[in-house]
Amino acid sequence: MIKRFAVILLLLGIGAIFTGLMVNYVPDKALNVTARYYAEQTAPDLGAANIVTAIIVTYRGLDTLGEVTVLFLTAAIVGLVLARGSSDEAPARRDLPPPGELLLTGTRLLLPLILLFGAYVFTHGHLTPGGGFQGGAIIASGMLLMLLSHPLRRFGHRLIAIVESIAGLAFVGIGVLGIALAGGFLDNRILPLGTFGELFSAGAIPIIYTFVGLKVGAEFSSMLVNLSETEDL
Amino acid sequence: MNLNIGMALLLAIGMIGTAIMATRGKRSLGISILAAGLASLLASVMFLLLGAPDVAMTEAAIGSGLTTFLFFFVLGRVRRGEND
Amino acid sequence: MDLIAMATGFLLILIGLFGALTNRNILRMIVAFAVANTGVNLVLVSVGYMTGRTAPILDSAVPVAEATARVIDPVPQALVLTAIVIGVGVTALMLAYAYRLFKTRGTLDISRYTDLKW
Amino acid sequence: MQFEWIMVPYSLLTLFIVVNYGLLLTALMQKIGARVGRRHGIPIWQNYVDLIKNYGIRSSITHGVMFYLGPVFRLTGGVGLLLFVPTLYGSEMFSNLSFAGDLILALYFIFFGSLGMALGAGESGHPHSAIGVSRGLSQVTTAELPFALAVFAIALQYQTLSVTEIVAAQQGSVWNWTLFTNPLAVAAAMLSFLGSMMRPPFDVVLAPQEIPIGPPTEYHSSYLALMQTNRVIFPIAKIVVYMNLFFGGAATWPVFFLKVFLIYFFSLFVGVVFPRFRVEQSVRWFLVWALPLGIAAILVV
Amino acid sequence: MVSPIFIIAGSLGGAFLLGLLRDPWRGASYVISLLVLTFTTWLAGSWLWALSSGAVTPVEILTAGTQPPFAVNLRLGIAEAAMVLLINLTGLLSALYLKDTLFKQGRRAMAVLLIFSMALSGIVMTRDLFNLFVFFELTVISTGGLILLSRDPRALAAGFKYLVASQVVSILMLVGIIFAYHATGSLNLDDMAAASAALLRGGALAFFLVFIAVVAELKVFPANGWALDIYESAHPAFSALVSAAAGSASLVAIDKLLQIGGPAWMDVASIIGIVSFVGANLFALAQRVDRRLLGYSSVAQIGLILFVVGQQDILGERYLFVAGGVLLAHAVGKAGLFWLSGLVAGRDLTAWSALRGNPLLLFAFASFLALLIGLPPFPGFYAKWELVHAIAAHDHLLELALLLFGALVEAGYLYRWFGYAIKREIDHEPIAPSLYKRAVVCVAVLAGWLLAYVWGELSPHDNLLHAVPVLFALAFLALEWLPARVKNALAIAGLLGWFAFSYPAYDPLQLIFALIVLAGGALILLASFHSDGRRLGFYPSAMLMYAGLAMLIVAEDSFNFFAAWESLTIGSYFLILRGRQSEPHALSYLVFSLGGAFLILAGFALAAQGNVQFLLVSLAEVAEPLAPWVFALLAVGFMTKTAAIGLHIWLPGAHAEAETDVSPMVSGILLKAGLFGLFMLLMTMGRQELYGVDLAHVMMWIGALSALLGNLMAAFQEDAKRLLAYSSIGQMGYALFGLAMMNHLGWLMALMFVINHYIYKSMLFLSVGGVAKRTGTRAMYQMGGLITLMPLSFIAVLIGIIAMSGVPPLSGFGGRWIFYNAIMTSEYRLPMILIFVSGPIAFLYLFRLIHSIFLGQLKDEHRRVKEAPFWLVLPQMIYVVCLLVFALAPGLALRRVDAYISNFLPQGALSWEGLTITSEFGYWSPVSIMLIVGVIFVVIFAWLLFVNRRAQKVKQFNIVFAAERPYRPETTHYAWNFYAPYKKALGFLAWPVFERFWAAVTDLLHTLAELLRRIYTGNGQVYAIHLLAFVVVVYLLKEGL
Repeated sequence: MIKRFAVILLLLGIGAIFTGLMVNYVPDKALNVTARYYAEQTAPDLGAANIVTAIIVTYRGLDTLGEVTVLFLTAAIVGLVLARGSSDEAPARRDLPPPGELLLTGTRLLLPLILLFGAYVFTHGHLTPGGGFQGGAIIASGMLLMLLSHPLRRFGHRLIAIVESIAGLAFVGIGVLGIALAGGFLDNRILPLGTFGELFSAGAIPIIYTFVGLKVGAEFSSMLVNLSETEDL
Repeated sequence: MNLNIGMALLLAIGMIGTAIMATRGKRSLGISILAAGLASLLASVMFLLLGAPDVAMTEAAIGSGLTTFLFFFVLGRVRRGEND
Repeated sequence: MDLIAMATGFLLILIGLFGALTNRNILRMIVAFAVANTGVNLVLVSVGYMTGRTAPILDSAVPVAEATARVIDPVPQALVLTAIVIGVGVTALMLAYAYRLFKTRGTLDISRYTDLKW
Repeated sequence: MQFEWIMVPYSLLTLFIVVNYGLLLTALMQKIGARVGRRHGIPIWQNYVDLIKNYGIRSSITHGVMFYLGPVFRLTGGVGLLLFVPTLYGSEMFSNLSFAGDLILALYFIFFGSLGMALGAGESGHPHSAIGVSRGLSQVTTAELPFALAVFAIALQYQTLSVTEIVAAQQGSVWNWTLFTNPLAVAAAMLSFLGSMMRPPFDVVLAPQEIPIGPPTEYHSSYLALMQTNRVIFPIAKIVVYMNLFFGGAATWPVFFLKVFLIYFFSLFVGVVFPRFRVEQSVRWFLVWALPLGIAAILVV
Repeated sequence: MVSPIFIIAGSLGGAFLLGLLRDPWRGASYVISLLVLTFTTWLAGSWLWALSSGAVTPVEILTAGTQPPFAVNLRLGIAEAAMVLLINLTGLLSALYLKDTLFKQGRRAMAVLLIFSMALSGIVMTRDLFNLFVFFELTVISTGGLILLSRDPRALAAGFKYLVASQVVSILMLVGIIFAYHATGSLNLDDMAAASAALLRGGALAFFLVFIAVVAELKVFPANGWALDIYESAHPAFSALVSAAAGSASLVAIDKLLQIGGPAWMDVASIIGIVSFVGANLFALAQRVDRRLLGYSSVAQIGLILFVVGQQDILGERYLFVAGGVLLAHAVGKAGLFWLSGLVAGRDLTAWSALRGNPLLLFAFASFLALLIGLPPFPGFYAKWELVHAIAAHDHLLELALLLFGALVEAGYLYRWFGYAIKREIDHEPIAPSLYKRAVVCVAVLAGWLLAYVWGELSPHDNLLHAVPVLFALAFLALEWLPARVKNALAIAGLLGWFAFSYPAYDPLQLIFALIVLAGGALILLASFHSDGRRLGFYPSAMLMYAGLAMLIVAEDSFNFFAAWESLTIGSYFLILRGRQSEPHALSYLVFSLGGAFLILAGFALAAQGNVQFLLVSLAEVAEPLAPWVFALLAVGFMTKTAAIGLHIWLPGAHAEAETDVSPMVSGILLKAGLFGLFMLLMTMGRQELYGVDLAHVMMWIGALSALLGNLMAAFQEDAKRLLAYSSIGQMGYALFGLAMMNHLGWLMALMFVINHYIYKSMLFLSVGGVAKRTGTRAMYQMGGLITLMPLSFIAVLIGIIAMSGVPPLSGFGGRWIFYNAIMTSEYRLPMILIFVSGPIAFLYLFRLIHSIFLGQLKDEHRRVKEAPFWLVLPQMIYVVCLLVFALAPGLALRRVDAYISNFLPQGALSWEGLTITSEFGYWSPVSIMLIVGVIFVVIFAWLLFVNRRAQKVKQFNIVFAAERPYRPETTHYAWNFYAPYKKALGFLAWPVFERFWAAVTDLLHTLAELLRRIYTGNGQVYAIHLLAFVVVVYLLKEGL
């Protein structure tokens, strides 16, 4: 009870800070320097239509690299956490009720579509809303579907790991190429910018986003697979 | 414009409601998780209203979708453990 | 509009924190943190919002030349994107921990994990 | 001043006079004490007899080197103290060897004999000796305090540490004596004097009547003789210091005899009136009564 | 040069590459990890080298080919390069250390480790606020993974608590970041700093949130429960990384933020830092678990560095030197200790006694502790010196006091731990045999000493590692394999050689002290020839002490003086610790000494007013309102060393429990360091008045009280060495009194005491030590009658006590004589009386000493005792000769000093004519006295021999004893509670008032620590609540300020 009271009191304090923030908040009337630069320069410099994507993949590419790394880390650690100790005892698998016919059929039908949609989302990230992360998540949801329909199936950890790693290496590698061929690490202008608004434009952005998508998809999948395979209690 | 604001208000009320539902300790965990996912989904609608389609997609796919599944995966394991 | 979103976001943060700090069930704590993270994302996006502008995507509706006057600040959106992904990473990690803790000790009550103290 | 050989016979002469006077004086004092207690007392020449007898005894044993040397230390202390201060003021003959040091030397040399004695007694291995030494040191160290303070008070008063100069400053009239110029210091010193004379009420160290106790327990024959010699020289040497410091010194032998007698008598007088103190009692007594006097003496100078 | 971006790209590439490998290929994975870490380490190292040699200028690393603030940029300056090197090197070493664990956990764990160090490097280099956040999150998550390396099942819960807390932190941080962006229109740190004025108007709250979040990442006290749990349960190699690398990275982040925040926030950082420093150190007092203790200590150290970071505005251009010194010392020391803890099996502090079997590891332990505490010659020492000077110059007195207090507490618990390691029983498993782990520890030791050298070079002072005496002492570490006798000969030769070498440069005062320290030290070392074997640890410690003393005497500026002071303190601590029962006493010695040293430091710092190279002679020019305080601080500091009453409680145990040849060193020689300091102080500063009270007068009182109570307590001791130890308190009281008289004779007397006390106390300690060695006890009542069995020791004690009691004709009388002449000119009479009172008490204990040991009844068990060993007796006999010579001709030493003192106090010099010494009040001719006494003695002795020539020695029990013959020595030896009646009358004066006082103080601190640390309930939610409370409290305080 004391704890609850203390928490309320403290959250009142934090709330006061937040209130202070809101009271002092005055919405900008015009874009600030940074935003204006992005608005004006993205198209001519990078050739990307989706400014957010340009920022994510190029201008703040380092953040994105970190972000991808976060997922990589999480996947690895989830693997570590769940692997800990479970390798000692042989998993005592239980018999689950078989999945319904509907689910099986649905999976068979939907899976290619989902994967395709995912790929679309991350390859068109520089043009339309969406990108590697969203696409990756969609691919992972396809994986999820498979997990639901074949709960007992062992998945290709190896494949997932290889996709994940190669995508990661490629991301880093493209970044490094930026140093060699263009203005710096993660510069997308190692490839021609192409025609604004087309699929193969904006330099390396689609490529990077593709790898990000693959990597994110692989990472989420690996997390899900790891979680699903730890039913041994 | 008023429509937008009205919708935003509705969404806000919905989010707060689901958030409280998610964090109240009395309901079952499954409902809490669902409520949290719902709040996230409502948030992604809000993002759309705020002119952030990228964020909206991400929130919907990752924040409300994948996260919820992750929760349920773990919940399932834990439940089964509790039953044992 | 932006203020509504911001206030909602702050409220979600507070509700989430309250839930995280008062529920002793570890899973509930994680759920509460997820709610709080949603709130944070709302706050972030609402800060970049400008009334009457459109999403920062250049297309036929928003040509390059008018971009400065027409689009919303893209930076917060980029940040939120990253934040969401990081948030889900942390959540997944916490979930894995929760599972593991449950497996070793058979309880999800955080107040039972006080072997280390003082 | 420098050493000259003529000082040697002069000093020996002083020593001779003091020894004889001391032998008679101590006997006299004992007799007076006995008479007060309605006893007969010893004959006046008894000390001579004892001394000669003890020197004459030949069968003697020893407990070791320090035991052997103890009486030597003791007597050296007594004789040294006597010789380091001028016996008669203004006399070339009886200034002895006082060139070598000053008041401080005298003050510290008092301990020389006690220390040697204590060491000798210690080696005898007799527990009563050790007890005696323990009591003696406890008491003496406290008893000497007021004296040291008084001495220092007058050293400050006269701004010198030379005994001769202190005596010189008291000449001219009786009223120049320290007794009158600084009565507090004298009072403190005289109380301290009581303690250092090993007479009642402060004679628990020797406890002469009841049991054979005290540092000299194991001493006998010629050792004892040496100590008896010291027992007549040392008090007088000490009284000489007192006399010089507080009572104007003595310019001639008659004055010397008179003053020494009176000062000695003072301790006897107190002794026959009061019962004996235990050590802790006397320690407290000195701290409570004598020490404040000494402190006051120093502060008012 | 290879672009620094490869530090990040390389690590990431390596981590992703690991994913490609098959799980069973662990060897290959491990090699890749090591290669990557080696590469990044090399890269950082090469940049550091290039930057520090001036070959290149700090680089900006742009990404995306776009200028900041539009793209994320990184920066690598010299500080960043050093930090990145530190991080990657620690990572590399930890990876080596973790070999077995990593092999077991597989490539995932290795990848996490790589990313961890990458993320930390990123935090250090990035110039973008949000990028900083991303790297922070990466560290959080990888921390969550690396915690799992531990085999401790509790680590899991600790990791979860950590994640809970970091969730709260990251929420606050994100909110802060976005509003900061809104306020400044940029995420670039430099832009934000440039716009800081605007930020502080609109975005102060935003900045507050970011700031507080980063501060929380630092795990500051008291919002750090989760961190402590991690330190306790995680794998030590990971804890090393967290403490050294992650802590450093977060500090760099704070530093970057403070560029935005400006001075107002620097103050906030300072306050948080100092609170953290003091609080965590205090809590650590009650800690028994090694790794948790190290955790508390890490928190404290990081608090200290945070404080330094907050003080950068007053440190100016020395900021990097100071912060770097403290930080690197902490990093190396703490990482080293964590690594070391992995070798020790038990988790209780006392389990570290297992290290005792391995001198190398023990040396490592000692080095790490010294690094942490900031003892010379390590970087922390130089850094703290400048830090203290800077804050003293800016009148931040409260901070100064807290800083020193915290450091003292820290030294207290760290050295208590060291004492356990040296002294506690080894009943645990032996240390782990892993060669890798040991190699890592050794690298850390090397790094520590390397840093010591570098910081010495960087400092404006002389490099302490260039000082010949110190090097000489350290050389003995390398010579430890030699037999003790050889080392002893070397040591003696070294002392004498150094004396001969420096002789021409000494002025008379220095000469006297140098004689005592160097020649006297060599003399005492003769006794050490007695020990055989190798005597590990003895010579480095002893020589360090002597080195400190030798350097103290010739120090010209305050820095060298203080460095020497610390060296001798530490050397003597190790020496004292060698005694069999000395663990608590050595600790109290160290705590008091360091406390004193810190007061000295504060005094110097106040006096110097920011001038770090402060000449000692300039003490005379310190201006008025400050001068008395400086004087008081220095005086109290020095008096701690001389064990003035009230500060004396360390001395009896320390001196009594030390080894036979160590007691004379610490008593005869070491105490003189304090007197030397006082001499120096009084010569330069003279009389000072504080609130109208003459401080010299106060010192006089303290001296007099020390003399009285020291002597009195000595009289009541049953333990011979304790008796001598208490007597030292009394003797030092006399010397202090003499100094405080501030007149010519007073000083001369103090010097006389310096010499005399050295001679007779060394001699007495040696003989008593010899006796104790032979009889196996130090309780005097268990001895007795040893005179015939140990005649030489007896003679030494006899001469010693005659000299010490001041009975003519030996040299002690000279001291007394000068003393009485001196007080004739002093106007203060009351303290004088105390000195009078204490004088005779010396007789009591001295007689007791000789009587109870050598006289009285010989005990049956000692009948076959032999004379003390030759090498113990030899120096005693030399001392006897010295005493006699000095008694006859005090002028030998004193005449020149007398003349020298006349330079300062011309009034009242003695005149030395022939064999007589004359003052304005009296005279003294030592030779005549000696001769006269000698002649009288010989005559009487001859007479006795003549009349008593046939005396024969009888048996022990041939005594007159109440009509029966005793037969048991025990009942016949009157020795126990020898002064019972005296004790009855005056014992109340010897009540252990000060012991009780200090015991109460330490008890209070411990109880407080024990009580308050219960806020760390172990509940993760409570920890998060602490964190929120911390945020709110800081917010309220900041608003209130």
